[in-house]
Amino acid sequence: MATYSVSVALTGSGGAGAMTAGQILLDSASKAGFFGLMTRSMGPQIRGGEAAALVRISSVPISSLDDHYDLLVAFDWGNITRFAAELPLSRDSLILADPEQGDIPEAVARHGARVAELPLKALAGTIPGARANMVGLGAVAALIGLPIDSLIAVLTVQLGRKGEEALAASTEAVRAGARAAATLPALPKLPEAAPHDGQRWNISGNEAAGLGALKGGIKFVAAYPITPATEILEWMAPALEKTGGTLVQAEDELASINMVIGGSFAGLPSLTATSGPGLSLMIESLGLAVASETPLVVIDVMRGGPSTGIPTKSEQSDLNIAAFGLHGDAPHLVVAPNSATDCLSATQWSVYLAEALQTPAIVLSDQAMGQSRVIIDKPADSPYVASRLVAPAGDGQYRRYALTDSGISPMAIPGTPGSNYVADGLEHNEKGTPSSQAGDHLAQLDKRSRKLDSFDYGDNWADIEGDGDIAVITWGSVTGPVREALARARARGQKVKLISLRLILPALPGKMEQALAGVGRVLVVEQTHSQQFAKFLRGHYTLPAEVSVFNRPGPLPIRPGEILTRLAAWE
Amino acid sequence: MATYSVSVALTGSGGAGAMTAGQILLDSASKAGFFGLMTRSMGPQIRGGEAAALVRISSVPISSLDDHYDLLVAFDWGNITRFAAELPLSRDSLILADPEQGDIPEAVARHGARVAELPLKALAGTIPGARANMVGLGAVAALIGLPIDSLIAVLTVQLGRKGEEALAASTEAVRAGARAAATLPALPKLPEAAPHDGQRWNISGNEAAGLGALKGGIKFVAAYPITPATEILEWMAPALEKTGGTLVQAEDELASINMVIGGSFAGLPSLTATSGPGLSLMIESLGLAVASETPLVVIDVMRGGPSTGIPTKSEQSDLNIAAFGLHGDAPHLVVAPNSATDCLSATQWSVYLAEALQTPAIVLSDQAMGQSRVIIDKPADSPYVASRLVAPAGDGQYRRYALTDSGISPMAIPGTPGSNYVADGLEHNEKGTPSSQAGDHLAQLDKRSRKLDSFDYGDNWADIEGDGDIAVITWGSVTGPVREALARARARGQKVKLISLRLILPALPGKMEQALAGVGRVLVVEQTHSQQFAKFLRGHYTLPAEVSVFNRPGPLPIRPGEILTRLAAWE
Amino acid sequence: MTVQTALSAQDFKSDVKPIWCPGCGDYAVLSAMTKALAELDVPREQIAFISGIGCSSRIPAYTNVYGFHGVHGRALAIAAGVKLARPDLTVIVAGGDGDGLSIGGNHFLHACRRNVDMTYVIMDNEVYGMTKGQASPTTSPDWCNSKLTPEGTGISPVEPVRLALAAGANFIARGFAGNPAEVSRLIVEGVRHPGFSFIQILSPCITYRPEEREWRNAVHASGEQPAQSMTEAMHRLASDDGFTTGVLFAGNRPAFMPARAAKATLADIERKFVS
Amino acid sequence: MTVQTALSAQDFKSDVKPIWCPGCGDYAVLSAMTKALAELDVPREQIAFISGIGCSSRIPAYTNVYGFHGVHGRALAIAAGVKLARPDLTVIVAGGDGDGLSIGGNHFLHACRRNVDMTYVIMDNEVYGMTKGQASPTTSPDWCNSKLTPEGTGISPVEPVRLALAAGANFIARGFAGNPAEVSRLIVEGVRHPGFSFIQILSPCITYRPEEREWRNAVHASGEQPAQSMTEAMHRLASDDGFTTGVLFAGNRPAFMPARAAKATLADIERKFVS
Ligand SMILES: Cc1ncc(C[n+]2csc(CCOP(=O)(O)OP(=O)(O)O)c2C)c(N)n1
Ligand SMILES: Cc1ncc(C[n+]2csc(CCOP(=O)(O)OP(=O)(O)O)c2C)c(N)n1
Ligand code: SF4
Ligand code: SF4
Ligand SMILES: [Mg+2]
Ligand SMILES: [Mg+2]
Repeated sequence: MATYSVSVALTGSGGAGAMTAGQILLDSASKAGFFGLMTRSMGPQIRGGEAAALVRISSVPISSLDDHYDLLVAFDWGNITRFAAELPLSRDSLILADPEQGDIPEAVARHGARVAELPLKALAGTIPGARANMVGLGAVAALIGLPIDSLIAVLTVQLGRKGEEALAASTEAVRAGARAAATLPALPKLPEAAPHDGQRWNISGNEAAGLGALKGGIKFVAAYPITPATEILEWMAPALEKTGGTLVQAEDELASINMVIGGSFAGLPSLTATSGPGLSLMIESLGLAVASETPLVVIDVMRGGPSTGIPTKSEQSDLNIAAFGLHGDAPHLVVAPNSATDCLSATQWSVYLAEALQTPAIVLSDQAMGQSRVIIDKPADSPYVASRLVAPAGDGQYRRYALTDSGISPMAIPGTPGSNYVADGLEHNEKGTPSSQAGDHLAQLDKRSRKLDSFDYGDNWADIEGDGDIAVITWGSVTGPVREALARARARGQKVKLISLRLILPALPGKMEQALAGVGRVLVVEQTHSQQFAKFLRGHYTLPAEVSVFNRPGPLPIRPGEILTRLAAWE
Repeated sequence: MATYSVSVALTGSGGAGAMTAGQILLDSASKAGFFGLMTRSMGPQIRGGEAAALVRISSVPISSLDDHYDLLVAFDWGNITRFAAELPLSRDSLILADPEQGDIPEAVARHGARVAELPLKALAGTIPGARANMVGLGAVAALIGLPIDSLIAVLTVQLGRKGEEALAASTEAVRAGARAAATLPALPKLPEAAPHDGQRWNISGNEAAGLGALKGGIKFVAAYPITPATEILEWMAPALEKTGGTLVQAEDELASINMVIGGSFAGLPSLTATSGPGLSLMIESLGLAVASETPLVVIDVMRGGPSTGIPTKSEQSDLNIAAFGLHGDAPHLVVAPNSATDCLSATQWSVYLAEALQTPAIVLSDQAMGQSRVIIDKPADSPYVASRLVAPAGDGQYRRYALTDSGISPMAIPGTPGSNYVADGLEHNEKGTPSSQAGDHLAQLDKRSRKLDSFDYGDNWADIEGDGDIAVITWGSVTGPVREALARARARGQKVKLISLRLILPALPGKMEQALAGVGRVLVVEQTHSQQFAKFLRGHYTLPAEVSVFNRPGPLPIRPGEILTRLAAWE
Repeated sequence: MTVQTALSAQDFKSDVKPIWCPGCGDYAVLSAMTKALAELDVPREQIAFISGIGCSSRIPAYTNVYGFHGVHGRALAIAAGVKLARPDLTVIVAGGDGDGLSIGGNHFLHACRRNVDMTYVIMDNEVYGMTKGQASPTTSPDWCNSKLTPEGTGISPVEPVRLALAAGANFIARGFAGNPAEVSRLIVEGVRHPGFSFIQILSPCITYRPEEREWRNAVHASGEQPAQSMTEAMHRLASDDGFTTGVLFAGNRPAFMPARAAKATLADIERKFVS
Repeated sequence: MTVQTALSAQDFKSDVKPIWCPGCGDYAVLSAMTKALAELDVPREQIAFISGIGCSSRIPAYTNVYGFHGVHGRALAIAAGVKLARPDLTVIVAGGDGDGLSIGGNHFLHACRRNVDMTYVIMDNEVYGMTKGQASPTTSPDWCNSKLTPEGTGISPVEPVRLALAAGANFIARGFAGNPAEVSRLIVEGVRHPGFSFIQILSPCITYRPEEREWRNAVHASGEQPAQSMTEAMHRLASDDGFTTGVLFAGNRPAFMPARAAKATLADIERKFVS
């Protein structure tokens, strides 16, 4: 019995090593030639506390969790009820439990999955220096058909520093687990991995966003830590330092966004990263960037809201603030990567767009993408690199906000003689001198919207796949499960189109009209409570008469099967 | 030749006394039994600088400027080109200019209005202690048919303190102006004012908002000054002090909104007032008020945006941030008064709603309403007074966020024994204990939207007037000109309906459906550049197939005639 | 009115389990706080305990009084609103060095000078615990264990008590979580002192700053009576090493509290609009 | 590269007409500033002049250099970004007491301690001019002419130089708009001093605080050399009357400036992701 992917949940209290095991599992899958994806579910404790590593291994590239876990390994039951809802199982799933840890809690048992007992701790006890999580790992590998050698290879690299003994203990534990698994009920197994030439990468969405920023040309970052965006900054700090850029930790988000404005005004492509609460604090100054036409990028890694909300869980509910949070008429860019991998290219593109259009770009990532780690083919190089239209040395008559056809005016960088000007958030005339005249206001409002509306975004504005009378319109990390659902729908003969919007703002009604040609029914899928995306679509686009919305707030991920059910109703 | 209203623009440099003259003109009109409205147009200077007092006097209540000014009196030409666009004239209009001040600038002359010269300054020079603005005022009164006695009566009160001589000089100047006017071309004249019993009020929109707040039960205000909202606070500070409330000037808007949250948590109905830039800074903490279910009111007196924008001019472009500015799914109230008078009742209603629904209410006023001064019949008393559902003393098992049918949970006020709880912006369970569980999140999100969606807002949600196949949907201060346009359209036989939305959020699709029954075409009128209101309507309501939008950003007010033109196209 | 018998420290503890790491200094601050509340003998319902966001800022939920766990950095502003609206309440504020001195620095400044009667406790661990170990304004410039500032911040730390004094705080003290009895006493004194009382409590983060366990060897009690004039306090603090515990300053500025007696009715006020 | 001959103060003035009231102290500050810029002899294009919002904050537009008129209270943050991104630029920041000490207080605090090389001028008129006369953090508690605080604020004013010192500013001076020659000299010294230089300039608002004309009788030059240690400065400022002009403190902390030499390529960095 083979399958193209298996999903494994490893859970336990803090210290049980579920996270370590998950990490090694993912690395081993990569070593063995598979693709993969790992997300984490953590408790509110800073250290310790219950945790789950959620790993999916696949013979094809994936960017979605599966409908349920094929295998759940519990090192102990800790406070698992707190997130049992995030661990769907089917009747075919297998729960692997250590009998020493007591009964399976009802919240887990209720799915009616098969159960197998394995004395993980006791087995580890028989090997000096070994830990139960390694025994579990061995069992997992054997059950899903992952070569034990790939595990050992990863352990060898990782435990290299810790010395022979540690390695020997872990290796032995893994082998013991694998042996023990022989007596357990069978699971569908991974096929042999296809041979491949190209490089494979192991990268998280947050790292990918950081890399995309650097590849786009970012040289200056000012930021304030916040979950789940901090890792972007933690990755970028040393990377910038090495490549000749600067990252500064600001006193708060009001400072970080304004430092970024300063850095960009001074000539460097500049960026900050934050999450909902921080984005809220940046709102006023984002308006300043719009009015003063200062390019910059803000990555918002969305988490559960409103307010402090659920800092460690994902949701798409910052769409509203990102698109409409600014006071006044303040056209700007909103770009949404639609997978952990796309965090790289979408962020890179955003840097390019912000610089080309001299306006802020908000990149809407989320916890599910940002903190998931994927095994992917090395991403192709992208041509998008910051390139600002700069003004040459002048004669003192420089018009910073000149009314050009494109709406884009050459921007003088300090140091350029004779083109000095004063950037202003007050409405102004072409020179930048404050003006409250109706004519100047209208001209500058027109210019600032014209430059966004008339720019050529090419095909990047959306991922459009397939054809049919039905289109699923979605965005962001929910694209993963939608894509997988559509693949399944097509496999059973339904004709469906995917429209995953990468460019949220500006809206491009012409392109959407084209994309919707021949589409009679639309299913909108999003992870919010108030249908923010569907309302946004209705407000900005002409949709077919029949629109249905599948929305749910976080933290429960939207699963391919749930989407499939909605599509089936239209069959 | 009589008319029901006349419009007069009085302009001059700082110190020329245009504002004083306008004020006296309005007061005199009231004294004579007329209704009236006065707005101001000011230059960017803090003191001095060009200014215009724009006065409309009418025999019926009004809340709109007219299409153009019947009379423009220029004490001098100063920098009038800076706001000449705000002074539309017709060929029938009369420009009254002092020949001593030089030629009429092209920006004013281009309308082809009639011109009359009057040596205002020279005439004033003949009367010891007299000023040109008083001479002008006398001429205006004579030209438009305002009894000179009413002017003298107002001057007598106002100059009482300054002594006999000052009064005599002004009186004499006014009379001289009136005499001189006899030789000038005629203008349509006001009819005799209808006798009336009731009280008349002279109040600005900002004062009305302050009064509405007090009548609604506001007892605590924390705020930071900002144009054009400061006058609400300046009116409220002494009023609260006298009536046993408190107003505190905070260090910034982050502090003011949080002080207001604290005041409300502690049990007092609390409010702050600000404008776009300040509202931007309050966004994060408004989300806290939503999540912690702390009632409060924020009045946003909108000005030109984005960013610092045009602080002294009006626009409706904060609709987006008010409705969608919060991160996460954060249902709250957005209420928009639709006239200076309605600033009173809409604000009072907002206090009531915020308290009843334990959520923040944003009141969207604007500079045009807030800083205009109107003569109106004394407003009727409104029944809406803050009344919060409070929790009684308890036994330590208090559930602050209990899941009730209405979504409203009794709120314990500090001091209530046995019902203490910790309010939280983290997602929480019914007790208020932080929770990241999907079930708690969904339950609380449902509850927070349910309480808004299921509340009975009665008829206040919109002003609906007239009937017909065509509806004009509008909001806020633009309602004034729309109302007047519709009255004219009806007078010429067109059947048109007015829908002026007072409750922006929550949207009430059921009520709108009823209001739109039988309507085939909709004209949306709003004062923004990006059609924020029209997009909002499309996103939240089902509109007829034919929707047309008339939008323009500030600072040029939308005039009744412009709306009429659009309606005529549909005739 | 309910008749209340004297409450014990235990009565001021809630049954919510702290999310804190085993060994975190904040547990001792919690104990000291509940002990102080018991000693102060204020009814539970008369206490409002306000905080921001951070490990330390979770403390109100672990006590059994009215509380508000607000957003990051704004606790002092909420607290000012509470006290100005309800002068009868005893208002206590607590939070971290990041919450209070980085993002919340402006409110700290203005709370000191506004001098509303409340007590503010900073649980200073010289790090952002909640976000997993970044430098705070009190972190020394050469601490290199944050990925965000791998070479150290290179920035002089803020000395909270000195800042409080310059900004106008009316009572200034320092305690150490390793000496909860003293902390408890400082809180009691701070609450009893009129106006804005500031207490810095050195509270080790054993997860991200395990070396802070050594603070126990560095702290030393102030031998002196609290300074009573600002000048005297400035002179003394000029040579402070950051580890002197005790009450460092006890000023005598009157607390800020606007009068609130009604002298007129709304009808009186409305009369001004009659034209 | 352009060859520049020495520029005069006039060369640093723009042709934008100030919106200031006739007689406002800010005119003198503008003159002092352009004079200082001329004396500093930095090319116009190498100067970035940053401000917030307020009457005083309008000043960059009246000069002939690169400038940024930002939002209320955030000038110092923009300036830090400019200087960190472009260490070659001379960065000057100016604004009001409300902009810098009320809404902008937190950035002031952190700019002082971060010690990025720039010069910050507060044009202190003890009032919000732009919004027509409300109390600022430097307003005395008994000033009753604001409608917002008709009984006075009742709050102790902040002493900006004392706060700057406690927060860690590296150069502290005070000037008076009535003595533009001294102001000009202070600006020159401030710009030349490495790190964060703070200059408070008493600049009367003749519209809302006409009594400030009397400041000319209160100011007096400091007879002493600038204090060079923080302790010495603290002692001196403890007895300052708020009207001593001159350089009050000149410290020697090195300016903050992260290194920026590239040691690796992006390809090197990417290699870490290969699995
Ligand atoms: C506006 C905003 N920015 C950032 C964060 C993320 N955040 C949460 S707690 C914290 C700092 C905590 O440090 P501290 O106040 O010292 O408390 P500790 O955890 O050390 O007790 C930060 C940056 C947030 N919640 N809100
Ligand atoms: C966020 C925000 N809040 C409030 C304002 C309104 N505002 C403009 S200038 C100002 C204060 C000005 O005072 P100060 O900084 O002392 O400058 P001055 O006018 O006295 O020179 C205020 C409150 C604003 N522009 N933005
Ligand atoms: S991370 Fe540090 S401060 Fe936070 S709970 Fe753990 S030990 Fe305490
Ligand atoms: S209001 Fe005051 S500070 Fe502003 S320009 Fe006038 S005098 Fe100067
Ligand atoms: Mg801390
Ligand atoms: Mg000022």
